[in-house]
Order: sequence, then structure tokens, then C-alpha cells
Amino acid sequence: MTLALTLFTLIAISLGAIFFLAGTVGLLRFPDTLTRLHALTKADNLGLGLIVLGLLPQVDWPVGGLKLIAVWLVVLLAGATVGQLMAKAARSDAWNGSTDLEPPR
Amino acid sequence: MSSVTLFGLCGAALVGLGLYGLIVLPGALRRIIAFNLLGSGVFLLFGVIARRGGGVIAGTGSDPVPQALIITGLVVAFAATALAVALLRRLLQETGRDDWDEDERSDR
Amino acid sequence: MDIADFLLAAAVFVLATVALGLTRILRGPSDVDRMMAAQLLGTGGVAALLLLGVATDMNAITDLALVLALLAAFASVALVADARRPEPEPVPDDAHPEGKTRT
Amino acid sequence: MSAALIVDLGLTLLILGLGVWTVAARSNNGAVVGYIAYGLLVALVWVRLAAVDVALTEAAIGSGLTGLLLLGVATRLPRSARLTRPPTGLGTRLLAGFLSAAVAGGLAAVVLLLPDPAPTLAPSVAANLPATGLGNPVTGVLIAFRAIDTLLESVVLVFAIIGVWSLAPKDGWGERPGWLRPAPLGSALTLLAQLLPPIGILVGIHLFWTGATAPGGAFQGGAVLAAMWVLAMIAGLARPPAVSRRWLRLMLVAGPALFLTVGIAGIWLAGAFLAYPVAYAKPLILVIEAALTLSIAAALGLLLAGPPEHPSAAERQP
Repeated sequence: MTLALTLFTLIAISLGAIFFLAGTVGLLRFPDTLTRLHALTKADNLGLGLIVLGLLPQVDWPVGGLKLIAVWLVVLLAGATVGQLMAKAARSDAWNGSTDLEPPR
Repeated sequence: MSSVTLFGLCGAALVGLGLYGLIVLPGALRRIIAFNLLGSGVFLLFGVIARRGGGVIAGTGSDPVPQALIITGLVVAFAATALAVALLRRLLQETGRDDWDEDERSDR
Repeated sequence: MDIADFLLAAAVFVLATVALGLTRILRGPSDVDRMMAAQLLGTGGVAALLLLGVATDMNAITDLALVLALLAAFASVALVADARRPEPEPVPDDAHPEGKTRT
Repeated sequence: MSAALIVDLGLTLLILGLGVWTVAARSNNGAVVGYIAYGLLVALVWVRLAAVDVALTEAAIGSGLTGLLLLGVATRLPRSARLTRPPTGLGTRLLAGFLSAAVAGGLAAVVLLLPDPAPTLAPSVAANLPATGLGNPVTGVLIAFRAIDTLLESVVLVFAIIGVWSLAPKDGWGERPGWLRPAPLGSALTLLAQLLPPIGILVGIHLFWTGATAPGGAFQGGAVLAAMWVLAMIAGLARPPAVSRRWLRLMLVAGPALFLTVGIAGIWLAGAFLAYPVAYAKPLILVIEAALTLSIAAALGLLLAGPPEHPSAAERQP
């Protein structure tokens, strides 16, 4: 059982780390703001989510585990909201003043 | 070289960087940011001194007295920044500009 | 390999990855792109702190991750909230007839 | 070179790189965003320096609240100020460069020549901490051993508020602070401002409470509470209170006033200003911390809300 849990931790955290890598690569390589935002939200939600999932068997319950879940919920909530707001801002004309390129239409 | 010394050198470099920005940057906002850089360099130097004096109490690796000074310092730095930003915004309201050099930009 | 070593290695990996993303701050082109890099750094920092907290068995580091998570979103909200407002124009001189205190 | 040193070297280079960016960036917004990322990384350095209390403060105040403050003004600067500006003359820049390099070099030399063994007050703190009933030595220093610093510091916050409020326009006095006008952002922000504060308030109270035994305390808890209040104000769910309100002013001074009262009572009860009678040290400290947390939260929130403005100023000014 312990071995299975350890294995679970290893796999989930490795996957989470890979999502962070993918999110970064997307942020750096994708062609425009909205697609980059798409890459970012994947790292936020899945990357951190998988890492939290992997850590859950390794902490004391209930306090430690609930704290981890609270962190994930906060990031999920904030990421989803801010993602939407950023998408709006990226399309808004108000941004042309401080943008080097035209925002995507 | 140890990590602690490394962070100490980082703090020293940040003080220099902040000072440079404070002198040469145009615009009050950028000077406020530079001032904050300078401050955080000083705090880092304090932190290095705290770390070097630590390791005595079980569970804390850092001298608590400088740590407490840094915490109060951070809050005071925030208060000073808020006051500076308030002055800047008032300047913007009155003149529409973020600087006070009369001769250079009087043609606006 | 000890599980704590693995967690520490994962923390360093995540941090190094999101640090690479910071080049977006340099390249822009828009402020939204820059803010995204800062937000990715925030999330990555939270992940690294959680891993570090469990690896070293320090509850306080998990608290720090929680604070970071709460406040990281905050700055992004501020940026987009302010960006939606129209560009400020200098106030005409007659708006503050006696407010001028130039030297 | 050990693995830890490589990580720390990477952190240092990132911090210095972001520092250079905030000075060199062309756009003001870019510089502020760089500064926010910089604050995040500095919080990680505090963890590496075994100062989690400081890391919590830096994450909450140094990066979060300062970032909001700076962004709020950066996006209001006139467009002409954002683009090309007349650069400072080459001579000034060279001179400033030499001066800054000399100061940095001097400090670096001091760092390299720090005495060994390092002077420390940690043993005295450890020896006297049990008398306060606290488990967190940093809170012990803040509220008991160096209480005078903390008292003055909490008064400084009140002075800062007075300073900001005194910048009110002529017809603004007594009105509501004007910086945090709700942005027309729609339901997403409203949802965030409804769901996040309950968690944040819980975290803020947890930080204050745990500060007695573990990293945390009045400043960190107060900063998180202030952030949640400000979020509600940005979303339009809470209006900033008019600065003439008596309850607001009472809340602002409650922490420092209680601190001072207990401190003066200490002259008779414990033989010295700001000393606590040993039997009641822990409960007294907790009460002071609770009042301080509230006052700090109110002060930080009001500093972010800015000076009072006449309601009609909203249409007329940025």
C-alpha cells in the first residue's frame, strides 16, 4: 500500500511538472496573446492540481491535506477569473497604447 | 562561497541598482520603484546578518531580532510607498504630468 | 532515492521552468503577456513551495504558499481592472483655479 | 559546488535580472510587472534564508499590496510620459553609475568581511522566550523584547494615513476614498470577490492566531485581510467608507492605543514601560496582537484606497 501511494505520488508530481513545462513552452512559443493564455491556464489548473494530488498521500490529515486542497482551489478560482479578465483585456482597444503589436481581433 | 554570502552580495548589488535608478530615471513612478529596490537590498543584507547569527534555537535557523526589524521595515516601506504614490497621483491630477522638471517638458 | 529528495528535485524543476517563462516579461509584447509570465511564476512558486514544505515537513511553508496564491491573483486583477478604464487626460487649468502651486 | 548553491545562484541571477529590468524597461507597466515578479522571488529567498516570517510579509505586502499600488498609478500616467522621455545626460549617468558601483562595492566588501563568529541575539531571545508564553521567537521580539519598535511602527501607519488623507482635493474632505472605483469588468470579478474573501479571511485569522507559535502574526494576517477588503472594493461589492466615520478612525487607532495603554500600565504592574506581568503575558500579547491585526488591516486597506474625493470627481478626473 505504501509503495503504491509512493508510486502514485511520483507519477502525479512528474505529470504536474511536465504540465508546467508545457505551459512555459506554450507561453514562450505560441504566436499571440490568447493562445498563450490558453497555455498558461493549463499549467495553473492541471500542473498545480496534479502536484497537489501527488502530495496528498504524503501529508497529515486533515489539516495538512485540507490546506493543500485550499491552495489548489484558490489558484483554480483566481486562475479561471483572471484568465477571463485577461482575455477581455487582451482584446480591448484600451491596450493599444502600451502594446508593441496589434492585439488579435 | 556559501549561499548566505551569495545573497549578501545580491543585496549589495540591489542597493547599487536601486540607487542608480533613483538618480537617473525620469518620472516619479520609476523612482519609487527604484527606491523599493534599494530598500529590499537593505532588507536582504539584514536577512543575511540574521541568517549568520541563527541556528541557536531549535527550529529557527535565523536570528529573530533582525527578522523582526525587517518585518517592521517592510510595512513602513509600504506606507512610504503609498504616501509617495498618493503625492504622484495628486501631481497628475493637478498638472497631468508625472515629473516636476519645469524646463525640460514645459512644451507639453 | 528518498521521496523528499524527489520532491525537492521536482520543486527545483518547476521553479526553473517557470523562471524560463520570465523571458516573456522582457519580450512582451503587451502588458497582458508580461502579467501572464508573472502569474505563471506565481503558480510555479506556489507549487515549488508546497513541494518544499512537504519535503522538509514545515507547515509554515504551506501557509506561505497559501498567502502567495491568495495575493498572486490580486495583482493581475488590478492590472486588468485599471486597463479597462479610459486613458486619463490632463485636467484643464480651469478645473482647479486656485489649486496650482508651481514654484 | 553543491546543488543548493546552484539553485541559490539561479535565484540570485533571476532577482538581479528582474531588478535591472525594472530600472531599464521602456514601459512603466512593464517595469511594475517586473517588480511584482521580483517580489515573488525575493519571498523565495527569505525561505532560503530560514526567515519564513519575513517571507510571509514579503509575499503579502512586498509583492501583493505594493504591486497593486504601483499598477494603480502606472496605468494612469499620461501616454506621453510612457513612451519617449528625454534621457538623463551621459555625464549624470556615468557619475551615478560610479557612485552606485562604489556603494554596492563597499557593501559587498562588508558582506565578505563580516565578523566570524557572527554576533547574534538569538541566545538571549531563546533564554527569555518562555517568560512570554510564546513559541515563535519573531513574534516574541516584535511584541515583547522590541515592543517599542513595533509600537512606533504601528503609529507610523496611522501617520501615513493622515499623510495620504491630507492630499485630498479641496472639496474631498470627509468623503469616501477615490482610488478603488469599481471597474466595469462583469461577473467574473464579482464571483472572485465573493468566493475568495471567505477563504482569505480564514487565512488571515489563521496567520494571526498561529503567529504565537509558528511563522505568522499581526502584520501578515492584517495584510491578507486588507487584500481581501480591497478586492471587494475593486469588484464594487464594498464601498470604501467615508473618512469622517468615527468607527473607522477608532479601528485605525485601536491597535496602537491598546498597545500603548498596556505598555504604560506595565510601568506599575511590571516595573517598566512596555513590560508585561509574567502571569498574564500570553493573554495580554494575544489581545494586543488581535487589536493590531485589525488596525493594520484597516490601515493597509485605506492606504490602498487613497485620499478621499468628492463623488463628482469620478467623472471629471482619471
